Amino acid sequence: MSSIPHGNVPAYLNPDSIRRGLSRRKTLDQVFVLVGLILMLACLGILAVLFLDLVIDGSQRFGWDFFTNFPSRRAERAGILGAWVGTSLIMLVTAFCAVPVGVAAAIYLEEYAPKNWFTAIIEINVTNLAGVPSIVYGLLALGLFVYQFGLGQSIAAAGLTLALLILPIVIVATRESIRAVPKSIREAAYGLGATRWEVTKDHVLPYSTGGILTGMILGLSRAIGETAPIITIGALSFIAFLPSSPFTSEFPFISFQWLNDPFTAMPIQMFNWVSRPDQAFQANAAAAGAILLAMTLLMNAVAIWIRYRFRKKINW
Amino acid sequence: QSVIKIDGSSTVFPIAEAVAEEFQISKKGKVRVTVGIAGTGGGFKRFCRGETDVSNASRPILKEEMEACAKAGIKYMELPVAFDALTVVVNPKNTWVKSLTPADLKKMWEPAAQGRVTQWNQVRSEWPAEQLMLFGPGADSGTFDYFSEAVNGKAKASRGDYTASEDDNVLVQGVENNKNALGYFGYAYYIAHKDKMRAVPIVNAKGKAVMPSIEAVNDGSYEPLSRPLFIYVRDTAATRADLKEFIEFYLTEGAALAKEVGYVPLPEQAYKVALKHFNDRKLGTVFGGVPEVGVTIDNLLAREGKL
Amino acid sequence: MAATKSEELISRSGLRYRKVRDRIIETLLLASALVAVFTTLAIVAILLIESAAFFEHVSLKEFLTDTMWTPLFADAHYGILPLVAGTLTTTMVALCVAVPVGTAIAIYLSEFASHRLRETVKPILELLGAVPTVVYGYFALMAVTPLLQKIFPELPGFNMLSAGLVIGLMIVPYVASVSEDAMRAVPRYMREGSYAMGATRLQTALRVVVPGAFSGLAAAFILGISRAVGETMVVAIAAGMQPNFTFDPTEQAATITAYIVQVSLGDLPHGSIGYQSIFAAGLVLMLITLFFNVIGFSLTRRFREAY
Amino acid sequence: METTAKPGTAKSGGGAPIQETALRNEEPARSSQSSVGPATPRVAIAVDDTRQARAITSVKAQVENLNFYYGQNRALKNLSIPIADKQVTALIGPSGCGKSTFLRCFNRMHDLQPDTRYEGSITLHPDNLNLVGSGIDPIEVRMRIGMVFQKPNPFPKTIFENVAYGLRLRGVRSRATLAEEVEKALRGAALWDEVKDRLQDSALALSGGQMQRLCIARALATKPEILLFDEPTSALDPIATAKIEELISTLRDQVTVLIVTHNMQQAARVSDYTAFMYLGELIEFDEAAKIFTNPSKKATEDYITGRYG
Amino acid sequence: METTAKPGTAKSGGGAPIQETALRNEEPARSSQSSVGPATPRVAIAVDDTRQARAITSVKAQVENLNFYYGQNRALKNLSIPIADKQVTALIGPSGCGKSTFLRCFNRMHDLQPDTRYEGSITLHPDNLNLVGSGIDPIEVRMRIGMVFQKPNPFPKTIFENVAYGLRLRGVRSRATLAEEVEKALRGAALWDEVKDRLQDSALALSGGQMQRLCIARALATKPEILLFDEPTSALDPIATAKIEELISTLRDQVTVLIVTHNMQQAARVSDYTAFMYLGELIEFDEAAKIFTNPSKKATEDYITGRYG
Ligand SMILES: Nc1ncnc2c1ncn2[C@@H]1O[C@H](COP(=O)(O)OP(=O)(O)OP(=O)(O)O)[C@@H](O)[C@H]1O
Ligand SMILES: Nc1ncnc2c1ncn2[C@@H]1O[C@H](COP(=O)(O)OP(=O)(O)OP(=O)(O)O)[C@@H](O)[C@H]1O
Ligand SMILES: [Mg+2]
Ligand SMILES: [Mg+2]
Ligand SMILES: O=P([O-])([O-])[O-]
Repeated sequence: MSSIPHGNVPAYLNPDSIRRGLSRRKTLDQVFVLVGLILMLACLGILAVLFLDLVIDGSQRFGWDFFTNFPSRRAERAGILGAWVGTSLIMLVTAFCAVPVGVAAAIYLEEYAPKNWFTAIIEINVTNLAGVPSIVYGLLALGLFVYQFGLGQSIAAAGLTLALLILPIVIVATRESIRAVPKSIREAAYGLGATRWEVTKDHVLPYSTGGILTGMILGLSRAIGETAPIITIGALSFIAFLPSSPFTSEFPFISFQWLNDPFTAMPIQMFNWVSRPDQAFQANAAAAGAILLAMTLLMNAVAIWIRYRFRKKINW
Repeated sequence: QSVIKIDGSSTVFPIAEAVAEEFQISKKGKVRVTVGIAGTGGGFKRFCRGETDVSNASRPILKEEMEACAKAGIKYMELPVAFDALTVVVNPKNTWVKSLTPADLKKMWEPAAQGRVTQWNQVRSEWPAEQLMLFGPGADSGTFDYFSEAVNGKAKASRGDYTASEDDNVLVQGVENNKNALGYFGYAYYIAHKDKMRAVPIVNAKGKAVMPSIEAVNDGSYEPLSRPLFIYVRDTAATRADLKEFIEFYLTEGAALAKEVGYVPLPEQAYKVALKHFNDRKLGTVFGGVPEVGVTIDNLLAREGKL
Repeated sequence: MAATKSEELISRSGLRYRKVRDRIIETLLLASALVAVFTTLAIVAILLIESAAFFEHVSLKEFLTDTMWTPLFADAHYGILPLVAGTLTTTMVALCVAVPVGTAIAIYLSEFASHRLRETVKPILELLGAVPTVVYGYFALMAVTPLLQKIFPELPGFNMLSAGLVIGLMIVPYVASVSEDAMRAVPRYMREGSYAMGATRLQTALRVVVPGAFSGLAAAFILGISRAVGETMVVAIAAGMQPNFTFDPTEQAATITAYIVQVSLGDLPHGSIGYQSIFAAGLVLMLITLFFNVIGFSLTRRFREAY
Repeated sequence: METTAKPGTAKSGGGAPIQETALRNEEPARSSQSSVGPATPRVAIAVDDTRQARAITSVKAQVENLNFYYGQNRALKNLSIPIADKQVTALIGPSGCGKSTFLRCFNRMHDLQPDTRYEGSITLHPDNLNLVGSGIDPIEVRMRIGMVFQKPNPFPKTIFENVAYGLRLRGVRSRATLAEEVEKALRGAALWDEVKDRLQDSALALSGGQMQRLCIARALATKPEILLFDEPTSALDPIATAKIEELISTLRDQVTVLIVTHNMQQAARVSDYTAFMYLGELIEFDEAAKIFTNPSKKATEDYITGRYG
Repeated sequence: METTAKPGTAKSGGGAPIQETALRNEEPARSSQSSVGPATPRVAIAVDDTRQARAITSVKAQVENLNFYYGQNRALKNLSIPIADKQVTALIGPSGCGKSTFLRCFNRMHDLQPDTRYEGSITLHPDNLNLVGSGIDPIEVRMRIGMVFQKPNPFPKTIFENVAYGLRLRGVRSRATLAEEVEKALRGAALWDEVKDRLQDSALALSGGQMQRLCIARALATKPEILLFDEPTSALDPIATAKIEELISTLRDQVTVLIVTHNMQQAARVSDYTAFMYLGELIEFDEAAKIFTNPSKKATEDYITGRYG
């Protein structure tokens, strides 16, 4: 038998027919590349169109006044001062609650948890929480925070709700970055006689800061756009003032009164304006949407950048 | 720093929003006011739990709401702030509806129509066999209460299979975007969009089809869908300087602002009486807690005078 | 000598202190981990308690078989089917977009794109999933619906089609990213086996990688379903809020989530059937998503274990 | 088909001269125009194997001045090696010396990775195709040259479909042809008797050694001209290893074999010719018997006797 | 500190007898109550190294009847080995035979993995501490026994902080003490001259061989009684390997060394005693010179001569 097929060999081994079949297969390849590329570009294109659409629709509103004005019945006078201050404060509460708890939970699951049914339950729990629709968190907040804890429609209630909402995101991201710290590093530290906590605090946490920060920012960028759970706790109203200042002139100079204050937030304000039929308000909605989208994109970009930086810095 | 909390009727919301906005501007942000749109019923529920200071209402307080307030020890003053023409609207592309009688409306909206009356020609056979798309306020709404009382004879008795929203803007959009739509809401919302939709003349008791308008309300010919709008103020208002100021501002500037946002202001006399009642702390309602249809401005003034 | 020195360095009390500290910290960490459990328990408890009250009024049979959902109206019906139908219809529309587009993009990124392109495009694509849903709602109502109306002039202003399409767009990056992970998990040596036989990229992708990643792809689709089912603002803004027992995407309808938001816009008192009804609806929503999540996650686990 | 060299020339070369021959033919053009004739240039390879005397044979592929780059990193340095037709050539050397890199040049596997570059030539005889030439389609190359990997990598399909895969890629649809060729390939890989009753079972249910033989059958089914093995037994137990080694010995009759192994004993057992590489360079190439008994370079000896690696 | 055995007894034992000694002392209780005295039981270990004559020395740790389980899987089977003080003991054997598993028992690394279990004892002299005893705190064990891993694993911190880490854990705060001890440790690991000007640079900037020496310095800084090496050179190039081997030879004066290696030549070069393991069992333990020139078991010989593995 011959190693180079010629003459009486089956067609599928005949170099010419192989070449012919090959060129057809390669054409198919190219067709798919085109399809994939087009679909991908279409998706990215839509994102661009979405953003441009908002920017163009809202263009006549962009200006300093838009940021420093309260909402108003007159579209051209209406601004987002209350909304962005409210959103910032809510994010503060959310970050303050979700990040320590989420990071701690992740550390527990990765570094401490024994492998038993109990921790298995915690794990399944976290995975499932990540898939619970946000409106259900709204129901939880309505039943628990608003009525049971009597927090009412306050910044605290909204912040806590969103904190619970992003808790699984923070936990999952933190776990992933903790897991990326190689076992060999832990072994080195344990080998020198470190306790679990020492290994965690001296090594695992410092080396996974990038991932943790990324998870935190991604979580917050999710929270910043959440509308449904905040509507559920009843936050849709006309609010033309700022929450109390956290700083006071008298001792102890800090006040937590703002936690109990009513608030409005960016997505709520946008929803409010979208549903106003007066066309003038559509411009406000678009402008608010563009700003909200820009905030989200910015946060994501920062997260991506941090991830990239840390990956470059520590290359295992 | 205290907060004046207002909630309730979405019909009254535009006035309340305007007053709150102007008041806060005049106070340079020293007083804080929130205005919600839970609907008249929703507003009273919160009001009687003591959560709000002022409740907007597009109908007078009802018996069960009075009881709830009494139970919680909440006393209130009833202050009329404007008149409204509850407006029935259709899409401009709707060419067939020239006017509607209360009977037509009843056919469309009565509970028995639920799941059955789904086409225009089921209301009047000469109308096309097109789907009937209904948009109206939700069950917490005073407008809903009033409309079902006026049309179906019993408050809250309405079909449920329509697009119901406490947010009247959703209704406006619904009517704007659907050729076969019919909806109803406060006159202000219609005025703001009158080029996008068409108000339907309503045949009154005298058999005359009347378009909603300020004049028709004033002369009492737009019935049975004219109605007074109120605010209910908690009695503690008199002891709170900021709230007191707010109400005084409301009753002095309210007429102009109500007009600006599309409502029919009351005669000047009415605001004076209301202010006097407020300063005298006249508690309670002039309506007995039973739904009432067809109260005219004169009628209202007469009642207020007696309080 | 070494021994002595090392003895000196080990301070027993120091070690005891370090160990106690370790214990205390472990307890704190465990407490944090338990927050997740308590959240789940609280969600389940709240939903069950309020739903239990709801089912005291409404029989399970009515809930599951009635085809009308009008819990707030005179002729109250408590059939969840219209809401479920709305939910499933928007989800189906979304999947029709997300599955083919997501999978094609995933195949493209994992098998065809250069490393550089993949690393650049993936995060950008993920931005698509990070856009606030209220922005998407605006987009559906203000951009997609008018566009669709140019094609289907009969399309109502609120419709499930445009809401579903936009949700589909929203979950494309999610489906693509989970699918891509699954395809990446197919080991390189498997691909090399195919390339070494003279296969093209497309042949390798379709004949070796996709079958190898099958459970992962299934997981991506199912998790996509669960996302679409739980999506709220897009449907609330663009699909209308009227419970409508139909599977026709060109009609307006309410989903479970839209109903909850709609009711939340008003104010329902604690203890009323309306208040309970949103929790009953929430329970159904939770069960549906839980069902899909459990299947999805077990499939994900399977593809993680397979290699 | 091949022009077999006369036995008389057998002893004329020896280890070191061969390499020199290769080195002298630095420009591929000159080499193919050389006196020996372009189709199958004979080189003086004397086989003096203790296990089995082998006739001098023709060259299946001629590697000349091959350089390979991963980005900036030159992983192969000026390699020139003749690959004897229907013989087993083994590549040995310490980890990272470039054995796998070299092997993968033959079926252009590196083309799957961006930023890699070939220099020099691998001329496949008899049709004088430069495997690493830029005008050559890597897929076509791979259709003529089979490969078996370190870790058995059957597809998650049935046993039958695994073996039939290559034929299906080539457009064979006929059930009968497929069945026939699959059986032939499985017999060729000494696996037929073990799996003939379970062709429709998943290939993943086989043992490691069976999987590896399945991968060999899969490669054989498309009748490759050269079969590349990259440490084919390093993931297997001693018994499976012995079977594969035996199989490789029998394959010699059908196909040219190139095998990478880290096990010197294995190289000595299965190969006719052995190349020792270090840091990307070819240190020594000769008959296996010579390399393992009397290497001419000190480095080779050090490595073979375990002084490093 | 330790009682050194008289030179006279040197030749009395030999390879096989040692193992028997170990096997006889099966019950730890009996062993420590035996006539030799509990603190440092002398065993008859004769060192007859060709490279360097070594005095008989005391036992630093006595492994007795050690079994180890990963869940249900018994990875170590009844091992009994004496570890000579201030000597190098090498563990060899084919992949998966349990070398690493055995090594990691000494510093209780297995405690980090759930569902593992020790049986038997490893008695550390002179204070008779059973390293794998259930009452013993693994952290305390690890503070006395250092380890160097296969892959150099410096912390992504400065060179200085890497070496100082163990001392900081032990509560040393004084800058002066730290600087002094770090220098000592780096000198001990033959790294001082190469890094003394860049102590504040990241340890990740070092070469592989330097990293591994840094890891050794890190372990030395805390003055361990035993130093464990798990294939310390398998990721390194020949030159770095030679340096580490040299270093291990010099460490002999300060610390007891236990080293796992897959390279028989390395074991022969660096160790005083060698244990050959297979499938979790100890096949043979003897002086290195004996094992590599004249093993008493066939299996050992087969393995050493490359017949398998
Ligand atoms: N994909 C790659 N990208 C960049 N460099 C590579 C790549 N693969 C291998 N190298 C480098 O090329 C050199 C040769 O590697 P190769 O895998 O060919 O060695 P090998 O002899 O097969 O070793 P082993 O016995 O460990 O398999 C090494 O220095 C390696 O680091
Ligand atoms: N973490 C683990 N869990 C379960 N089994 C393990 C674990 N680590 C090793 N084993 C098993 O224990 C046995 C001994 O493994 P070990 O790693 O000690 O071998 P080794 O001699 O060090 O091999 P190598 O030379 O490859 O490092 C093997 O059968 C292995 O499969
Ligand atoms: Mg290799
Ligand atoms: Mg090991
Ligand atoms: O919002 P309402 O005015 O209809 O109660």
